[in-house]
Amino acid sequence: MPTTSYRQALNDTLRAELTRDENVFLLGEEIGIFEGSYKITAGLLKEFGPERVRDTPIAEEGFVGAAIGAAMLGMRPVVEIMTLNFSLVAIDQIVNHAAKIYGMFGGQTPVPMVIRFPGGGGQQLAATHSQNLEVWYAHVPGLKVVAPSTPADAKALLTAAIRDDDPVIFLENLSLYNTKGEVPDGEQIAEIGKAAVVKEGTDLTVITYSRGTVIALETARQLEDEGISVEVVDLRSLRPLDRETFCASVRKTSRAVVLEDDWLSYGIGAEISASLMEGAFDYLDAPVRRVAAAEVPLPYAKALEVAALPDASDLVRVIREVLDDTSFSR
Amino acid sequence: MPTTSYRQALNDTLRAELTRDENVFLLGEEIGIFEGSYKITAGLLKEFGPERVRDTPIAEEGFVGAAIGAAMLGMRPVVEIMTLNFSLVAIDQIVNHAAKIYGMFGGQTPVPMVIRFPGGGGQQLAATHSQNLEVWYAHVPGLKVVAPSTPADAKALLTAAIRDDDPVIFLENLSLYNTKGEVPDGEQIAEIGKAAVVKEGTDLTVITYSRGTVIALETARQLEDEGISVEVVDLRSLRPLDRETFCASVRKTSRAVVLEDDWLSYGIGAEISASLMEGAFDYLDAPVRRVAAAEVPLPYAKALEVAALPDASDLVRVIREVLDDTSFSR
Amino acid sequence: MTDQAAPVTAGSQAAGSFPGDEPPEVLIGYYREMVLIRKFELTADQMYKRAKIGGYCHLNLGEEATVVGLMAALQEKDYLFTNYRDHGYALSRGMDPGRVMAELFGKSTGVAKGRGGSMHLFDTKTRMLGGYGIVGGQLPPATGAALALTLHGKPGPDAEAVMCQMGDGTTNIGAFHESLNLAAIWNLPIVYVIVNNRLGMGTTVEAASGEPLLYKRGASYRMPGERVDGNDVVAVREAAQAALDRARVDRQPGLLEVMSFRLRGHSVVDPARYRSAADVEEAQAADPVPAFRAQLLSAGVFTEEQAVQIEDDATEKVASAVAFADSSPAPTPDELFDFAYATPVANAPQALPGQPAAAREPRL
Amino acid sequence: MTDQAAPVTAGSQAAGSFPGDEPPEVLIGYYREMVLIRKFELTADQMYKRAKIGGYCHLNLGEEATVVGLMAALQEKDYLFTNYRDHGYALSRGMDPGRVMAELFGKSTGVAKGRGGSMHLFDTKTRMLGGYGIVGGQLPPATGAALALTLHGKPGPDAEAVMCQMGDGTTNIGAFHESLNLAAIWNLPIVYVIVNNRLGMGTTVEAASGEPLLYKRGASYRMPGERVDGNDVVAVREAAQAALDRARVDRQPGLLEVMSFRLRGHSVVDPARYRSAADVEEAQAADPVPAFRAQLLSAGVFTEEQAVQIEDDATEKVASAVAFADSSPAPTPDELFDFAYATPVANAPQALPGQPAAAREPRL
Ligand SMILES: Cc1ncc(C[n+]2csc(CCOP(=O)(O)OP(=O)(O)O)c2C)c(N)n1
Ligand SMILES: Cc1ncc(C[n+]2csc(CCOP(=O)(O)OP(=O)(O)O)c2C)c(N)n1
Ligand SMILES: [Mg+2]
Ligand SMILES: [Mg+2]
Repeated sequence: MPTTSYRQALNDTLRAELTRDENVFLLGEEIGIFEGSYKITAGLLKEFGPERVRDTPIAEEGFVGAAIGAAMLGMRPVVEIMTLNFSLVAIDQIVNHAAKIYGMFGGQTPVPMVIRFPGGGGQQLAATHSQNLEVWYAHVPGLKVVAPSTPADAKALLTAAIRDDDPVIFLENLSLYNTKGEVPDGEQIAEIGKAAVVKEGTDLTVITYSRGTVIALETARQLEDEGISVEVVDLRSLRPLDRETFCASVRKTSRAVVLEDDWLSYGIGAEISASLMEGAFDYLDAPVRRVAAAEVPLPYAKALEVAALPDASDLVRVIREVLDDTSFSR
Repeated sequence: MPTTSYRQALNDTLRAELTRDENVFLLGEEIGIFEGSYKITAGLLKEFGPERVRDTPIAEEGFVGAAIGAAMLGMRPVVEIMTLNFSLVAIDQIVNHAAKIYGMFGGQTPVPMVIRFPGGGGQQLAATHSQNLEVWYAHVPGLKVVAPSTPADAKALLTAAIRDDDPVIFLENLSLYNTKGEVPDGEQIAEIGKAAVVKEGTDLTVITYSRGTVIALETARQLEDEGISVEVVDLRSLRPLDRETFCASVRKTSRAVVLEDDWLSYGIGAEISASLMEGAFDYLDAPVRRVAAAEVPLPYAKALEVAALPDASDLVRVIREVLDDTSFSR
Repeated sequence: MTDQAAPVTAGSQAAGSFPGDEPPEVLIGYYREMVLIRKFELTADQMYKRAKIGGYCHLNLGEEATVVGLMAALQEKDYLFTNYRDHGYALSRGMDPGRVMAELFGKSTGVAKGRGGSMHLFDTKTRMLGGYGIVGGQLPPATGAALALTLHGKPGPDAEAVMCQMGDGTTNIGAFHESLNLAAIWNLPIVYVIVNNRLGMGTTVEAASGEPLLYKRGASYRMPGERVDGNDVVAVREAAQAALDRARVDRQPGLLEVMSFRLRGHSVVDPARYRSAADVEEAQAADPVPAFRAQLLSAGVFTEEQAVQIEDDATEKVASAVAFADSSPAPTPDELFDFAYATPVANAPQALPGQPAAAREPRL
Repeated sequence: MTDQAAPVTAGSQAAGSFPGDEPPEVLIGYYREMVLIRKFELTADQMYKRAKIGGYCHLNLGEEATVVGLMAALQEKDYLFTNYRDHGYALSRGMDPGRVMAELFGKSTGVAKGRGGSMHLFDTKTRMLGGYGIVGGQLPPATGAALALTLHGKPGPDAEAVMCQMGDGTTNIGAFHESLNLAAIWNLPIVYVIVNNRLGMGTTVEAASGEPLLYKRGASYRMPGERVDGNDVVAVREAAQAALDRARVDRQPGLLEVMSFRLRGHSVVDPARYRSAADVEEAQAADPVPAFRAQLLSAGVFTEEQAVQIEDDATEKVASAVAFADSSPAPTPDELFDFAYATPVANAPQALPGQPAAAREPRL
């Protein structure tokens, strides 16, 4: 299978969908002449012209809302917001409009649109440019929220998102853009709402998504050498949330750790832990643990940023604590 | 002790703080001539004049941000947003500015301000006007989030919020405004960050806040007659979250139910359950259960609205299920 | 209130224009619609008091000429977006009064199946794409609908266009600015209509807007702005039609300010104590329904008898709308998740309050 | 680029005004500041490449006359809010270059203790209340600061005022509209300054703004708008001072558009391939630093030797700024929660990654 980067997989998929369906169009700040803040749309303006790869002014509320209206008339807009952080100025359109229009008006008009943006810290972008607020969107009925961790999933989930008739929040991650992986040729359409066991294991389950999956897989491989068998569940979809997949995994392993880049309190991990409480309580040998970010506005200074964000060493430490706690022996 | 309504307690407290400190001022839509959408500011314009009770245009982002700037220069603005739902157009100012300015600039300038708004459904206001998104704010470091359930707490928490040097989200509830309760005379300052055991019990703990506390107390009294002793914890502060109080309660009762008006997935209850997983795992006789809203844009039609929102009968049913599950006998 | 009382400075018709060269059936049709709206709204007010209607309920009382004039300017193929003060638009746009009343009653036969209520009337057939309750919320989607039109079709006299209605208070929110700017730079076929009824809830235009001549705010986008007398149904239609034509043919978006009055409080529960007696009197003196009636009578367009007939017809129509709404079924709880998603997906939440999200599988 | 190339249509000084009647020491002072900014920015660029600076880093290269002219108009007691392109403002406002560089290096001695970085320079002493990274984000707080001034003090020539800087692209976002409107209806002592460097990131003003003569957008709020040549430091100062005076004395908020150029990419990592050779050439030809130098030389304000001395001084200052930043300590992880809250409260979160939120108490 050809190997490509997460960035390229996104670019290829946008190109394929623009080619396939003339109702698909892109809009966002600097996606045309500038080729995108993170170059996801490189080359597309030249190929498809300014009507289908539309540069917008700095007016997220306006252009996200415009995408909603275009979707109501049958178009399939794919909006880029430069980073999740800037979606806050558009959130009324996303949550009070895109997420509501289908249900609130009695199912008369779907809103087939995708809103893409990267989240994530770790680039020293400081407090207002490093947030992981996807849990906000994951909380909202009417939205679908997906978060691919590999180039292959980036392709298959973006294709699914574009062909879905509901508004889909498509969460990318700054630190994944340059990661590489195998991507199958030809049309690939993921099933939204399904998690995946991306590595099987027997001793403990790590549940995570996006950048966390990459860290978890590395960690799992490393622990494998020590005779610790870690199963990794990649959520892939934050709404709907595939509880059955991770509950089944934990019913098997009896131990669970959640890894996320988000702040600890009220983060994604809270819902995972609460769901395991409901779906795997009788199987748990130890409390589910959460590895998440320290609850501060993320500082610019590198040492502080590193201290605040979870990394592989935090995950390993917590896995060991859970294993020790349950008298695990190889 | 004098008895007063939740609405009147808020009105009295605003008056007292305006009188006490000339840096306190109010701003928001229709709080002056109109006396507030829900009449919380009735009479205050007449008493304090248009500079201190300032009507704004419909421009939540603008006036919330203006309050931030005024706070940076030493004023203590108390902003009213008509309902939580309209805070979405101002959320960038709240989360990317109010919550960041103290920490991101290295502690140079505090932002002493309060943002008051009611949340809550149940008034047939339909999908965009009935939301309980306080979990979003509760997730954000730099903010404090309080949610009084009684007139006395409304007074003591609002006083504390106004005198606090950080931005405080002050969550009211449409269905509480007319509720009455005893309110002590004289200055009352609550401790932000502290939950309260508002009813003691031995068999099961209900953890809740705002409107949920009223329902939980009613339910607890009702079950008392049947010989079921329910302890009720009113969170009062959603950020910081007083985990020790509710974990201690559950370590005693061994059973817990969370009640909230919020949507189930990624709601407040998720964090409570996850915290109990961490803090009371070894004491739990059954999984923590959550009673929360159905995950749909809240419909206007009464029968659907009632079906979607949790009520006392849902709470009673779930309490009984948990008790049965653990072979409870009186 | 200088700026709001200012004479109509623009618009295709002079203020007070006499509709003498209009075919009588057209004028009578307008009167019929105005009266229908008037009766519908008065009845909605009663029904609210009888608790048949819940939530928020905002009426078009006093705005009938504005509503009918605007709707007369639209062609069937055009799209309409409005704010929550939307009953009159729905009726004048051609929705069945029974289905509109049923929506207010929260019934399954309502135009939004009872899910939206008063603020959220919506009907794909008549191309009224909502009724929106967030102030300014309708502007970006309306702008996007106009964008879709440019991607679907060509400009010209037969092209489709979008009308986006809003209140005066709405011109102060960010979405107004962003939307008009997008329409301008993208040359979108859209007309933004400000129904200036002088008040937000209780806040006057002067208190809220740095430039209280609201039509002038088009200048920030090089967008032509006009003001027209909203109590003159034909003037409103003409001004709106001219703006819509520029939108269709030249892809020139426009801003139209229609000077109107709100006869009652902001919503049915607002006694409007903040209004001075003089302001109330001014609004009542300008009431477009009796004024238009008198105008048509004195011009001989219809007789007193015919007028009464029209009014009785309207009363009748509204009564049967109420009867229809009353006898319609309400949605039942098993339908709660019916419109959760347009494309079904795995693991979509279906839990009712108290049901766990994840199924417990007790260890054996 | 007609609109952007248009002659300066307003401003207190005609375009190209010769600063002949200014005291030489004032002019030399401006040159000194401009050169300091120039050297600082070139060094910041290098330091970024050496990975001493991380994150985003936006330079004022090409905007030196604009920055210095604006800062010269401010009095010590005034407040300043800017966007993330803020190094020059911080320096010209009087912050120590060492502490500014230390902030860029993420050191504890930085003006924001290393927490904010390049985009978030802040200093209560010099009353520069940030450096903000969200486009338009600084406008509402700046407006509120001006509101506070009206609650604290009286208007008059000695009153404090607020200057709020932004880029051209920022005029299209909702916060711009809402803020200017508030300032207008509340008569706030604030001057909004648009630094029009012709580009957002790669988007031109014409592509982004329905009215590309941005100063005209004040009209929506009856706010006087002016345009001035940003390469003329004295003209900038005069225009800003006049606007500030109206703000102080008449509580008349103002909008000032300063025509400038960005010599490099949007940020240090942007090669700006989207810019045409002609555009780049135009920007370079307008470079205010050599132009002002030549002007001062030919007017005999200083000699070549003095000029070189000033430039060497600046080089020296920047070098010691780097040395200071380099040798300063970085904040350590134990300080992570230091500025979590201004008022300490119970149960404030303190968990590091992997630490549980609630303490486990195992059952005995
Ligand atoms: C963003 C937002 N803020 C506040 C409100 C509450 N609100 C509803 S209607 C209204 C007044 C609107 O006035 P105007 O635009 O003039 O419309 P009118 O009611 O006069 O038709 C307000 C403040 C809201 N719905 N949305
Ligand atoms: C709300 C928001 N949207 C997008 C961005 C990304 N962004 C940063 S700077 C910029 C361009 C701003 O251009 P302009 O206002 O002209 O300022 P300049 O950089 O030219 O000084 C953009 C789009 C942002 N920071 N905030
Ligand atoms: Mg109005
Ligand atoms: Mg610019």
